[in-house]
Amino acid sequence: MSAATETKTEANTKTVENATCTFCGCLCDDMVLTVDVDAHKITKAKNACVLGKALFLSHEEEDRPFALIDGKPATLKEGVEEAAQILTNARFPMFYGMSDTTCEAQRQNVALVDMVGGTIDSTTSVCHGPTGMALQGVGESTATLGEIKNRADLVIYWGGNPAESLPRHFARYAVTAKGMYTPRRKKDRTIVNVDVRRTKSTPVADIFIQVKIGADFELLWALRALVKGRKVAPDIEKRTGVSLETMQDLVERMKNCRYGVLFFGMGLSMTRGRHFNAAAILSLASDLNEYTHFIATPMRGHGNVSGADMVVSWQTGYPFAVNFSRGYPKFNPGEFTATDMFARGDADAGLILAADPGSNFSQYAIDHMKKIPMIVLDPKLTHTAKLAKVAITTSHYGINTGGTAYRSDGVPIELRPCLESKYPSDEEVIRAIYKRVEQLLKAKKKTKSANNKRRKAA
Amino acid sequence: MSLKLTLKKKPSVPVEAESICPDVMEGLDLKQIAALPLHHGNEQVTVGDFFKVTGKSNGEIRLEGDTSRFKMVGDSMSRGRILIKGSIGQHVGVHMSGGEIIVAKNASDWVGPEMSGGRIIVKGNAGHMVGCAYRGGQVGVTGGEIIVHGNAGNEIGNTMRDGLIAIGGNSGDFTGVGMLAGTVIVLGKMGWRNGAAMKRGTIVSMEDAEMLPTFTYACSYRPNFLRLYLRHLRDAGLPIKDAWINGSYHRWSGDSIALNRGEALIFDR
Amino acid sequence: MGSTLRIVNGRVYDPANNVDGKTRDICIKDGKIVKSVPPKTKTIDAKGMVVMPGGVDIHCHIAGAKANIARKLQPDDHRRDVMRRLDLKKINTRSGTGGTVPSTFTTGYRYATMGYTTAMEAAVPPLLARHTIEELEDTPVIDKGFYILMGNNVLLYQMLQEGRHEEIRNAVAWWIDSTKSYTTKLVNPGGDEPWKGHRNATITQLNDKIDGFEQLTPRKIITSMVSAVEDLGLPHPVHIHCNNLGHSGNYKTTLETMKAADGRRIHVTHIQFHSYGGKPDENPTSKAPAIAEYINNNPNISADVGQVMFGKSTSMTADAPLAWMLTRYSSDQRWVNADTECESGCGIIPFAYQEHVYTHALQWAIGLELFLLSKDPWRMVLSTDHPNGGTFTSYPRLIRTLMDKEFRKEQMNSVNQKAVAKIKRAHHMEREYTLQEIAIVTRAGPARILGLKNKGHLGPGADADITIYDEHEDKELMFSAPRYVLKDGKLIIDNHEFKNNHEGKLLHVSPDYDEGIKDVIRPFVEDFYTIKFDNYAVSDNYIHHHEVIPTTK
Amino acid sequence: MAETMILIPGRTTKQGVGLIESKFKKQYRVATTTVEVNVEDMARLGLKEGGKVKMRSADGVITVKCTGRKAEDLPPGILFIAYGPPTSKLMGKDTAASGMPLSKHLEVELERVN
Repeated sequence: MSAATETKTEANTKTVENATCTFCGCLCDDMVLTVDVDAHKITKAKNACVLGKALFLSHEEEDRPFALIDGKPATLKEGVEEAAQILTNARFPMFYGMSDTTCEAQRQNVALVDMVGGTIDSTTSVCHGPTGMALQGVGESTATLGEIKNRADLVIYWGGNPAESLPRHFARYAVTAKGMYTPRRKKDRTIVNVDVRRTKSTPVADIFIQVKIGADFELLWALRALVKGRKVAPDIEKRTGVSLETMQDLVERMKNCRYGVLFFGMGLSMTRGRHFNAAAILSLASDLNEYTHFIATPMRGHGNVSGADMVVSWQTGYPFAVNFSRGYPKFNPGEFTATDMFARGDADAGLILAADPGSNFSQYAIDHMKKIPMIVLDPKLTHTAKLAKVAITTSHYGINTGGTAYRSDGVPIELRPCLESKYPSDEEVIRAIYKRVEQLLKAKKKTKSANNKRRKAA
Repeated sequence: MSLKLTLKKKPSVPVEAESICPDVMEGLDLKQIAALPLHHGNEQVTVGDFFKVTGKSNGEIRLEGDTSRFKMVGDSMSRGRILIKGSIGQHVGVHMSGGEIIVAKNASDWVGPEMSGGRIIVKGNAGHMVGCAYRGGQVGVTGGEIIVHGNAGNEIGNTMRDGLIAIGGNSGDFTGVGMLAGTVIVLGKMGWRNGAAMKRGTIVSMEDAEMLPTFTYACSYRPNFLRLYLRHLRDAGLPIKDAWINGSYHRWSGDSIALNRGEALIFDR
Repeated sequence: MGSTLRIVNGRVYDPANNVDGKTRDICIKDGKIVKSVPPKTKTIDAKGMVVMPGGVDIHCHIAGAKANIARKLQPDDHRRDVMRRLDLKKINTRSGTGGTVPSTFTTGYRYATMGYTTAMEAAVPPLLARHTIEELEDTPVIDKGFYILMGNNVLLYQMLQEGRHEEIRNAVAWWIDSTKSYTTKLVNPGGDEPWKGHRNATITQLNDKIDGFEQLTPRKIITSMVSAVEDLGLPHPVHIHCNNLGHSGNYKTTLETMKAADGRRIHVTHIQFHSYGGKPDENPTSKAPAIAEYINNNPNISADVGQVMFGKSTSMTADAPLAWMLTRYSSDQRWVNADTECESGCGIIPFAYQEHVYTHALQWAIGLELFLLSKDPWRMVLSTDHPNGGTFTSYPRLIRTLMDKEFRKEQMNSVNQKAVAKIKRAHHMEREYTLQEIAIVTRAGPARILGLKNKGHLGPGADADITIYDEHEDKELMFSAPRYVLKDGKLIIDNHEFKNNHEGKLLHVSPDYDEGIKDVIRPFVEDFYTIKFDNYAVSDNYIHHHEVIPTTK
Repeated sequence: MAETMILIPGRTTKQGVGLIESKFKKQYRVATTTVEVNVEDMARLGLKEGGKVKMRSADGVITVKCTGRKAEDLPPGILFIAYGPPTSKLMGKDTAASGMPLSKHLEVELERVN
C-alpha cells in the first residue's frame, strides 16, 4: 500500500482512501475510511452503500478465542495442530468456501487440498456455478463493467435484484453512471427488467417484463427463436405470461441497440433449469452479435467469489468442484460439489474457509457436517463454526488484511486494509496448517513404507 | 463359472474402481485380481481389501453386496460382462465400447457417459446424466444402448450422437438435450424442456409432454422403425404394450433454434 | 558461499558466441555462467550430448485473463491430459492439467521438461496485468514476462488525435512501469472501436479512419508507438499483430505495416497468419516468398513464425473480430468474447487444424516456407503462437520438420494436396536446418530480439539456463526429452527425471517518465474506467522474484 | 387450509445488513423469518399481517411470519423470503448434477398457524 493514500488527520484518526469494500461483487474501490485509531474503529465510510456502511461501521473485533476445539477455547497452535491431524487422517476431505477471503489465501488453500488429496469447491457452486457450466457448453460474450458504463445503451436486468444485493450497481456501472458514449446517463440508455415479481430494482426500468415463474427458459428460448427469425408456438403468452408483441418489441430493441447487455442473477442460475437457463441467456447474447455488439454477464454476490473461480481455474484448469484424490485434478459438478459431497455423506472431513454452509446448505448436508470433523476459519462466529470440531478465528479481509480480490467482471483489485487485528489472516493459518500437514504426511509415508518392508520381510 | 467379487466391508468413503472390468481382469489369477488397485478416497487399496475374490476369470464378473459407493465400474470396457447384484455408484460403464453390464438394483448418476458401444441394463432406477457427455464435451454417447427399467433423472442422452437409451419409467428435465442423433425412448412421463437445442435424433414418449415453443407439430403417423425398437425393448424385458407398437404418434419437429431436424414422437392415445 | 558446477565433454551450440558444435566446458557459479570454476567441482559428463542455452519463447499465451477463461471453458480438453503431483525429496510439485491451455503449474513444468527456460506472455490488457502477474507467479521454473496491449487504448487515441506525442511517450512509459510489463503489443490496431461500438465490424486498411477518432488510422497508431518505444529505449521493440489476421490477401497489409516502420525496429509476430494472398472471402494462397524476401532485405524487422501444427488448438486473441470470423469455421458451439474497458477486446474459440482441410494445410505449409526461405534465422524465430497455431509442446515436432526433409516430405504428402501442390516442388523445400540454426531460432534469436543480454547464450555472465540433449537421429525425440535442464544453475531435470522445483523470475522493464503524466491519465481513468486511478498501478506487493531489464537509454 | 405455492428465497438489504451484524441477532433473524405473500392469497387463506404461517416442502417444514405484498408486485401463488437458515430446511439434497439443489424455486404448502 502506498503511503500517499493513508493520511493522519488528527492525533487519533487516520484516513484511508481508495479502499475497497468487499461485501458484494461490485467491489467498489472508492471508499474513504476514517479510522479512530485509539478506539480501533472505523467512524466514517464515505461512498459506501448501506451494506458497505454496515460492513465498515459495525466492524468490531469480537473478543473471541484464537481457536475453539470442540467448543473449548484453545491456542492458535493447538487449533492448527488439530486441523492438521484431521486433514492428515482424512480419506475424502472437502474444502469449501473461499468467497470472503483474499486470492493469496485461496492460492494456499488449493495448495493444501492438492497435497492432502481432497476435494475443493467454492461458493460459486451455490450461486453462479451453473453459469460456469453453461460457459463450458456455449461460451459467452462478456465485458468489464467500464465498457458497459461507457457504451451500453440497452441494459437488461434479468432474474436479479441489484437494488438490494448490489446497491451501487446502477450508479457506478449501468444505469445512472456517466460514460464516454452515455454522457446523459440514464437518458442515453433503455433499461429493461425481467423478473417474476416486482422488486426494488423494477422502478429504474423503462420496461418491466413480468415472466411467469418457472418460464424464464421458455421466454429466453422464444427470444432466441425470434432473433433468428424463426417462429414460436402460438401459446407462448400462455406459457410465459409475456405477449408475443412484447417479445418482438424487445427483440427489435436488442437487435437495434449499439451495445446491449444482459445482466442476470440467481433467478436464472438457481431455479429449475439452472445451467440451461444460464446457457440460454449467454446464447441469446451471442446470437445477437449477428446484429450488434451484445454481451451477457452474471451479477455475483460475494466479494471475492470471482477470485475463487480464477485461482482454482489457473491452478487446476477447472473453476470449482475439483477433486485431487488421485493426485491430479478432476472436475465434476454434482460429484465433487460441496453440497453433494456433504448431503450424500461422502466427505469424511471438511475445511470451510470464509463461508457459512452451516446456514445455507440443505439440512441433509448440515446433518452430515455435524457427523464429521469440520475445520472452520472465519472472523465471526457462524452456524458452521458452531458445529465444527476446530474453529479458528481469523482477521477480516479487506479491513484487517490486504491482498487481492476479483470483481465479478474479472478486474483484480488490491485491497487496502485500515485496521490491524490481533488475529492471523486466513493465508497465515492455511500456510501453518500446510506446513504441519506436510510434516505429518512425510512421517506417515515413512511409517507406511517401513510397515510394507516389514510385511514383505515377514 | 464366472469370477465372483463379494463385498467384505463397506467403504467409508466412495471408491474409484475402474479395475473392476473384464478387460483388466481377464487372464489374471485370483491372487493377481485381489492385488489390483482400488482408490478409497485418496488412499490406494486393493480389490482384495474390499472383496472376497472367488471363481474363475472368464470374462464375466459378478459383484455381490451393496456396491453403491463403487464408482467407474466397467470403465472403458470393451468385452465380457459385469453382473451387479446390488446397486452401483457413479460412472458405471463410462467410455464403454463393448460387452454388457447388468445392474440388478439402482445405478447412481452418469450411467454410460460417452460410451461408444455395448449395453448397460439397469433393473432399478438410474440417476441423472444417463448416456451423456461430461461437462464441456460437445459429443456424448456415440453408440451402444442403455436400458433403465425404472426412472431416470435429468439430461438423459445429453448431446448423444448415436445409439439407444430407453427408460421404462419417467425421465427428468431436459431429456435428449442437445442431441446430435440417436434415439431416446421414455415409456413414462418426461420432465420439462425435452429436446432443447437438439439438432437431429428422436425422442419418444408414451405420455403427454409439453414441447418447447421452438418445436412445431408436424403430423400424426405410425413410424415403422419404432416398432422394431419397441419389439427389441420388449425382448430386453421392458413392459411394452401392443398399443404402443401399433399406435400412432404425434410428430413434433425441432429444435428450430438449432437445425430443426430432430423429432419428438409422443404417443397418441 | 557459492555453488559451482562444470559441464564437460558436451558439444556446445552457442551461436551468440560463435560456438558451433565444439566440445567445450561450461562453468557455472551461483546461477551464472563463469569463465572457470575450481578444479574440484561437481561435474556433469555430457559426452555424446548436445549443450544449448535454455529455450526462449518470444510469443505465447500462458497466463492471465484470457488464458484463464480458455481453461474454464474447456474441461473436455483437460480431462485426458493430467499432471500428477510429485513428492520429491526436497520439495513437492503441484498437480495440474494440460490440453491446449494447461494450468499454470503444468505450463511451467512442461516448458522446463522440454528445455525451455523463458517464456513471454504476449497479450495482456494493462487493467488486468495484476491477474497475469499472479498467474505467472504460479508458473514455476521458467522466467517470464508479458507485453501490454496498447493498440486500442482510448486515452492514447485521444492524445494521438491531438498530436500530444511527448505525452504519449510518457504515458507508454507509465503504463509499462506501473504494470511491470516488458513491452507494448499492438493487436489489430484500431479494430476495437468498430468492433465494440459499431455493430461488430473491424478495420481492414492501414489508412482507414477509426470510428470516433476522425484523425486516426492504424498507420498513425503504429508509427506513433514505434517512435515512443524507440525513444524510451525498451529492450524489445513494438510487438505487432498486424491488421487483417487470417484474411486472404492480408500480406499486403503486412508489407505496408513493415514499411510503415520506416527503417525502425519492429517485431512482427505470428507472421504466418499474415502471409496470405488471394481475395477476401476466397481461399487464400501463399505469399510467404514476398514476406520472407522483405524481411531478408530489411534488418530492422524481426518476426516469429506462428507455425500451425495439426490437431487441437485454442484460438485466443485480443483480436476479437477475428475470433468472431472463425466461428464460421468451427464445429464447436463455444465462442467467447470479452471486452476490456478502454483497452482491449478478446476472442476465444476451441479449434482444430486438420490435414485434409485446404486452408489448414496451406497455413501449415506457409509457416514452413517462411522458415525455409528465411536467410537470417536471428530475425525469423520459432513460435506456434501457443496455443493458437498449436501448443508449445509441439515445438519438438516442428524442430524435426525443419531439420529432416524426408520427414517433412512425408507430412507434405499426407495433407491436402491442392493446398501444397506448388509449395511442395519449390527448391527451398530441400533445405534442412542445422543444430546451430535451431539453437538460433529457439533461443539465441529470441533472446537477442527481446534484448535479454543474459539469455540465449552460454558466455560468462549469462544466466545458467542450460539444456543438454542426448544426440538422436529423431530430432523430435531429442528435443522433447532433454537429459538435463538447468535453471539458474539448478538441476531441474536430472537424467530425464524431474528432480527439483524452482521459482522463476518476472522479467520487466521500468522506463523513466515525467511524473506529471499521472495528472493527465488520472482524470481519464476516473471518468471512463471503473477503478480508481490510485488502484490502477500494480504495487510492489506483487513483485517477489524479479529482474528489471534495463532500457537502452 | 393449505395451498401449494412457489417460494423464492432471495437476498435483501435488511438480510445483508443483518448478516454483517450477526447471524445470531434480531435483525437477521427477523429478516430471514418473514415471508412475503400476495395480499389476495392472504385474504383467501385467512392470513393476517404479521401472523404465523407454516411452510412445508418435501424436505422440511418451517414456521415464519407473513407480510402482505400488492398483487401487481408479487403474483398470486408466489412467496418471497430472504435467504437464511430457515430456507435451508426446505431445500432438497438432489442437485441434478449441477452442484446445488433448487434454492429459488421451492414448492411449498402454505398454511396458517392457529
